[in-house]
Amino acid sequence: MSEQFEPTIIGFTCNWCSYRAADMAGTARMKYAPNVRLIRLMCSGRLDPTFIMKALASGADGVLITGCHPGECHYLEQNYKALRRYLLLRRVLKGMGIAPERVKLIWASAAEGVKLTNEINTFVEEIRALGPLGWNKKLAGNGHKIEEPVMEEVAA
Amino acid sequence: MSKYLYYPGCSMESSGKAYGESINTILEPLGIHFEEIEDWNCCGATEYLGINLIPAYSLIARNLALATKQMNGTNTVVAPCSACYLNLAKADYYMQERPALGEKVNEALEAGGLQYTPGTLDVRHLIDILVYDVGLDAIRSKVVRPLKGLKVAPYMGCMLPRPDYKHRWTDHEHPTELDDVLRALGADVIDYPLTSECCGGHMTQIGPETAFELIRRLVSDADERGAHLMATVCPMCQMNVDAYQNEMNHFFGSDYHMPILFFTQLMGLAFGREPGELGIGVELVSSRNALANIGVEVPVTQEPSAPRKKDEGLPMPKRWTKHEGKEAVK
Amino acid sequence: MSKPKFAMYWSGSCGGCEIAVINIHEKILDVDANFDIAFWPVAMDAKVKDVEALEDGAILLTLWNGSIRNEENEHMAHLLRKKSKILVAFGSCATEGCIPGLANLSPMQEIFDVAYHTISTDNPNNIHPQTVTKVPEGEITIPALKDRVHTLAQVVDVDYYMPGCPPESHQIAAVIDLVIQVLEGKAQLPPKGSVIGAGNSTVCEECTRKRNVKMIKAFHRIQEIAPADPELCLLEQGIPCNGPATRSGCNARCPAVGAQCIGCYGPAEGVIDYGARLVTAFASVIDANEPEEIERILDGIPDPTGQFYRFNLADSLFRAGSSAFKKNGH
Amino acid sequence: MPQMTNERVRARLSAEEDLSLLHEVSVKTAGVSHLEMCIQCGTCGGSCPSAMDMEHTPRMLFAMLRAGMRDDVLRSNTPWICVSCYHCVVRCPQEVHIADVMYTLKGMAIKAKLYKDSTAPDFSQTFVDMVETYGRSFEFGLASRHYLKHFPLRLPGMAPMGLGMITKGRMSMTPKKIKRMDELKAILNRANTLEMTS
Amino acid sequence: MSAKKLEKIGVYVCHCGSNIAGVVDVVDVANWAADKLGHQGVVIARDYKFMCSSLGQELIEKDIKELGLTRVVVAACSPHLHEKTFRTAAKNAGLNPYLVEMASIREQVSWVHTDKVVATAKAKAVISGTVSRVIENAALEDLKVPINPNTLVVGGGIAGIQSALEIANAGFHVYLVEREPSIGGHMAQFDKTFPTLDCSACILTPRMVEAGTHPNITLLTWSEVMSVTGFVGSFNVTIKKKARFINEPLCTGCGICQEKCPKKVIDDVYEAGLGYRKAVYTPFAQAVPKYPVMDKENCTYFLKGTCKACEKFCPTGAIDFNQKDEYINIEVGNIILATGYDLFDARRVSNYGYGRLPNVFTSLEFERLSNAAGPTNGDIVLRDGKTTPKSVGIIHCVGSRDKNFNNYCSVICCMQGLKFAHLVHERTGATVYNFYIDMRTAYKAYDEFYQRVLEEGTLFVRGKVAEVTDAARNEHEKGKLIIQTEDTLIGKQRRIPVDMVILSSGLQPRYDAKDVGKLFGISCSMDGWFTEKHPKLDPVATMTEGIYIAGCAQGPKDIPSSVAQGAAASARVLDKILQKEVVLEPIKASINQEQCSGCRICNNLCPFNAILFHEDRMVSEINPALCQGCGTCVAACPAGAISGTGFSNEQILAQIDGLLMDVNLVGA
Repeated sequence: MSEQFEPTIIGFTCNWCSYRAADMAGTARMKYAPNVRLIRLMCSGRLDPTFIMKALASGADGVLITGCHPGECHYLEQNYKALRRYLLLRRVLKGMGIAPERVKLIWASAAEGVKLTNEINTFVEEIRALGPLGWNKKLAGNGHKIEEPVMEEVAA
Repeated sequence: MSKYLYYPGCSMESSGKAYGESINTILEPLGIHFEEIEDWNCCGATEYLGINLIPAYSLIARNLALATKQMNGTNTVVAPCSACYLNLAKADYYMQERPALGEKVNEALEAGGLQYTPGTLDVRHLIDILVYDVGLDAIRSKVVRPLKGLKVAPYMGCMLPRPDYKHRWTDHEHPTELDDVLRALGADVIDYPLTSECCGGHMTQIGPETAFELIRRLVSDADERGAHLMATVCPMCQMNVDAYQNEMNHFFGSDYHMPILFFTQLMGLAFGREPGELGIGVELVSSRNALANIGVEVPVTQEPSAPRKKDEGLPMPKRWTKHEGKEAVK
Repeated sequence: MSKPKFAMYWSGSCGGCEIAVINIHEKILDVDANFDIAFWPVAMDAKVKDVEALEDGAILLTLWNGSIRNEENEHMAHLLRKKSKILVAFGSCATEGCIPGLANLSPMQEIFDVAYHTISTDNPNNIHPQTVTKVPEGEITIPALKDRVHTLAQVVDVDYYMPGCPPESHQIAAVIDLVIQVLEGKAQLPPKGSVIGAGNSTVCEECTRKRNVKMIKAFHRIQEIAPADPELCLLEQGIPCNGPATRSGCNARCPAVGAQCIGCYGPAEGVIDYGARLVTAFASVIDANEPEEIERILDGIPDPTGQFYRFNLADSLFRAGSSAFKKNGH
Repeated sequence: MPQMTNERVRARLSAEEDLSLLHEVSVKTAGVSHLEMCIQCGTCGGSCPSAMDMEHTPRMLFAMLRAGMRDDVLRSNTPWICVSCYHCVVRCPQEVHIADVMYTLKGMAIKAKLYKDSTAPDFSQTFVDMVETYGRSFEFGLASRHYLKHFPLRLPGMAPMGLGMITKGRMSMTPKKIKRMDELKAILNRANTLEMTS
Repeated sequence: MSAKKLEKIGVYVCHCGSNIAGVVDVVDVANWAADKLGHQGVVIARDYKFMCSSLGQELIEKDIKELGLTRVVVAACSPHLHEKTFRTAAKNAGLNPYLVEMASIREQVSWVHTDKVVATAKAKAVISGTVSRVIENAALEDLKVPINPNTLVVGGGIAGIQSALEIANAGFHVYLVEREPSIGGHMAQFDKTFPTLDCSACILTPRMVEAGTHPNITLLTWSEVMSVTGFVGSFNVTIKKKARFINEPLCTGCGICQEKCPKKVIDDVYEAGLGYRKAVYTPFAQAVPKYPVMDKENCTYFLKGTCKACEKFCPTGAIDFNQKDEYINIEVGNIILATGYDLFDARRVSNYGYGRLPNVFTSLEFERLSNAAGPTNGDIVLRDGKTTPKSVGIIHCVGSRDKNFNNYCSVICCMQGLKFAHLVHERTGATVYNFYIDMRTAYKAYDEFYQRVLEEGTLFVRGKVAEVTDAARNEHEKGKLIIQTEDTLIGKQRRIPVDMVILSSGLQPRYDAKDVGKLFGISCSMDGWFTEKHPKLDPVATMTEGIYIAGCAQGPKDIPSSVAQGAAASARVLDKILQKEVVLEPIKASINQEQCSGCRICNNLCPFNAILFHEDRMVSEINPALCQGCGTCVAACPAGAISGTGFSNEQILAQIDGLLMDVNLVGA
């Protein structure tokens, strides 16, 4: 690993807007930080806080949630539910002593490849500034079950 | 008694004296108590803003900061002058819209041991609280001398209904608040499309030709529509239309005689006060004939003439004599 | 032939579970009738060495009550696991950490300070316990605390889980019946790892309160609403009731008497993180779309982490708050 | 033979556009100017009560800002003719804070000494001086000083009016002064050092 | 997670020519997958130039057949491109298509990153995640729903009429619902239509009659849709047929009732407030159907209990004061919404003086004014009803392209302005001014019309008008309306005195568009226009299967485009009808009835009303055909009783683990 801390970030994207924005960013060959690994959901409304906790507990340093702009949800209004859950989850994280800034919700339409890439780059820097979370290491060996397949390390 | 913080503004003590006097007569009957902001300073009118931003807004903000110290029970600041009203409201609004500005202004205020959080105060104009807090019915109920038969052109001026950061007025172009008040007083309010046009503002000072044209428009249209007089809510408007009307006439070779009074003076009249108590008569374009329409007798104030100390001849130069030269040679 | 052996052990917990077992009244006689009580410190005198002396798997059924707070707990857990055929995590502490688990939100030092050096503790000599203490007779040791509270399953393999703080007596009785029937060959044991002595839905299923679609405009603490509607779902009245996410089996005791469910029966079948279920459920039915408004409503839940993880923290995905890890690693 | 000003010479030699100008003005303006949003519809120029005396309509000025014509913009009399009636502001379909932009341009013109007629700047300055000495505006001092300098010829015509104001007690010849002038001075001094840059 | 038997997984890494291979070391990735993901069940990992090529697909099919793969992961482009391709391939080879997943290592890796090492590592992580996920995938069957061949068209304007006729002519039944007494919509109010200037009525009336008499069309005017349940293929719609107080079978449409009715009412719908109608009326002569309606609010009998003139004089006794509203229930397979637009209320722009200055007219008023069948029989006169204007100013963009009102272009105003200019010129010879910000005359023969109007001598002033006032500043302005604007092309303010001002008011969504959207389960844009499924490639479909939109309800547009959309929408409907059944993606949520505690948290989370609550059993259940698969309820269920196919908790949690595999290595 390089001197600089390279955060690992899980990104949850909406199938209709941000995932397509990511596609667009690709088609337009926009370059952005490689630290984010995307998971496609049908809608930000599908986002179960469990997923975010799971990601953070399993070694992610941050979680990026992206959905359609308010009023533009493919499913009419589900992104508002995502927003509500996000706001409450942040409070819980705070209570756990985890910087709420490690989880971020942004709106990006299918047309906003540029916005998405900028948001990703900004977020990566924000997380870099916060430093590693390494919850998986915190828990490792303390009876927490994480699959540990035998395999060599691949640089992140 | 509903209490408000009060920012009179500079003109209230000079050119707008009549405004101040008449306001004082209507407060009590309408159950309003004004608490003057202690050691308030000039709002900078439109001049300050044109020089330096931060000083301009700091100057205004000092008043807001001072006001916050006095807000027990109310956070409403009332300004009777449209320009003051706008500046105070504007500072409050922009300090919010542009945090950078807010911070700098507060940094400046600190130098005077002061500080203001935008949004703390609610800046409103006198007529706003009269219409929306006191209410037209309350006003109507105090009328003992309806202004029936007095044709009034309601002149709101420009800085009151615009830009209207907090959407207080019925309309930006043809606000009706003043019409409503005047109607409540029983006056015949004429349809005055120029109600929210500009009086020329400081142009009377820096570009008279421009100002005269604006004044002409106002006066001629009011005259055209048969108004006996104009009613205003702003000292600056009153000053321009009143004090410069002669010069304007001179400039255009016209001969308009359109008195302009503060709406509070008309309220005073309707509430039964006498012209004298309301500073009626100190206007330069006399409202005598206009008010005669409702049988109000305006005391005669002597027309302006050079005051003289002693009634004696003026000294003459010594007559010139040839000898002077010679003497000089000596 | 001799009766099968029964054991019950009390580790990090309040002891309520032991009382609950006694609470099954005469059923306790069936236990005695069907079992040879091998090890049950609360009920009868016994020494660890006796247990150590037993063959592995000699004990048929062990009910383990309590969390794994210190080295001794862990040691005993391994020992009893070795000696028992069936190990049951009995009660909330053993299954999910329960109240002791909340210690995982604070650093070790703080836990000690609160326990030994606060007003609530009479500690004139300011004694601070050490794992090893030198005395004339030599060294004496007390078990060291583990970095954080663990559930039983986090340190040893568990056969069955029986939730509840404490488990309801009727549920305990039922389980004992079941085991006896199994002994008599009249019934089958449920598959390993299943939850026994509880339902597989949530408290709402057993709750008799009226329910409608939920739209929450504000959260209140129960004492703020006086009196709460006795018929209507508490959550719909804005009282954060954990019932919707909490495993059934208690006959909705708390809601039945007008108190909100605090979640002692833990998560429902297949749920990975109990708190997450409440976060998502409560948030989903908030009736607002504007961030500011949502935040305002959320302010109604002063301590979300405590509200959602009162019993389940040690078994949550995070297991603990970050401060619990201050000591080991980063 | 027509006078060739240095700027005009410079303009011929280098036709470079100053694209930072628009941004600069936008930044120096109170509130959010929305200047870059102008669609050149002319609502402002159409609304302006004093447009007839302006060298450029506000709209043209904004176009010139875009073109980076710094000197021409700052030399224009337009901002000085603006009477701040806010008609353009409320009517602008793009919500440009036109009146405030005018204030900004005045300030910039004064600093760059690029206004033609010093009447307006002087008046503003005189006013500011008054306020900075008394904390209140002082109409008599203001008017007299101002008129003496700029409209000596108007004075006779004005005399009856001024006199009327005085005799009718509407213009006091002695200034009012606020109590804590030092406090205000301190604030203004600090403010002057903090002039808006970003 | 659980220790179930390993799946047999095939991993296929695509080079996409050099698109992927250029940045990601595909060979290394493939080897790594075969080696390091073996424990996950990966039995084969291949890399290939173009996986999507027929050869690439055959490769996969062959492995499925020969190695008996139970799961397939294709690491290539975005699933939005080729998911269907590879799932079909799997299907051909006898593997359930939903057991195939794609890992996007082109759009999300090779195209957006440059460092080969990093890119390769990320590709591995993405694949690892997809493999972990696909293990949890479940075999799914597409849902097939039969299509009811009947169609509901809401809105009887030109767009709705067009849709109805297209479908009816194809031999299928249509219910055409219109809330006004007659179909025809705004077009029926116009006189001429740009750019061809053919008479609106002449081209519209035949269509109206055809729709009114078509055997396959059930016309429901003076009616409104009250409720919609069901889903594509079988919607159940309740329609309120408002009481007309006319016994239709008896009514001959002779018009005597209107003639005799003593009550005159200002007609602010059809006549745009410029004319009168009676309390019992047909909005206009060519109305379809011919039956009048009685306006209860204004009818003297309903107000005072006396009069009944209409009843006395009706030759067929068709008047029925006791008639009640009627509720009709219909079953349809598809729905087309063509609910049109409202005109922007010009009074809001008070500086234009509409409502204060008599001779300021709105565009719709002018349409009536210039209409031969209008209140003035087509005479263009001032509000006094007699004076012909000598000069007319037409103001564009009233309420449009303005952040204070509607921040969009209303599309038709420029051409409408030109049309008005022509009509005024032709009928009065008056001087005509057009005030515009930008002339927008796109589309066939439009700019030519602009040329023509220029030729006719209309004066064009480029500038958004600042105000219209009656405050004259000099003699020649006296008694006129003065249009004050900046002529931006000369940079000077101008005051132009005219006799008449016409405001080209913009178009805006129907005041109740949002409610209608909710009723039919479709969404509106910020402005309030119905949102199409795709702005370019699917302009008449909506996010809700089986619901289509046409005409101005979707956004401002002129007659040709409205007609085109009407036809397009009906084409989409016919295609559905002819398929006889629709295939719905099996991405659905379902509730485990055992686990559901009936807490009702999920009940109002579904905008498609797919979740119903059984009061009797106290549990909630999801209607799979209504469910759109967003998964919001799945994420919300506190009891974890709701699961969602295609994106199950197991799949996503596994994917998270997979994605973080490298991070979780000991010592990492």
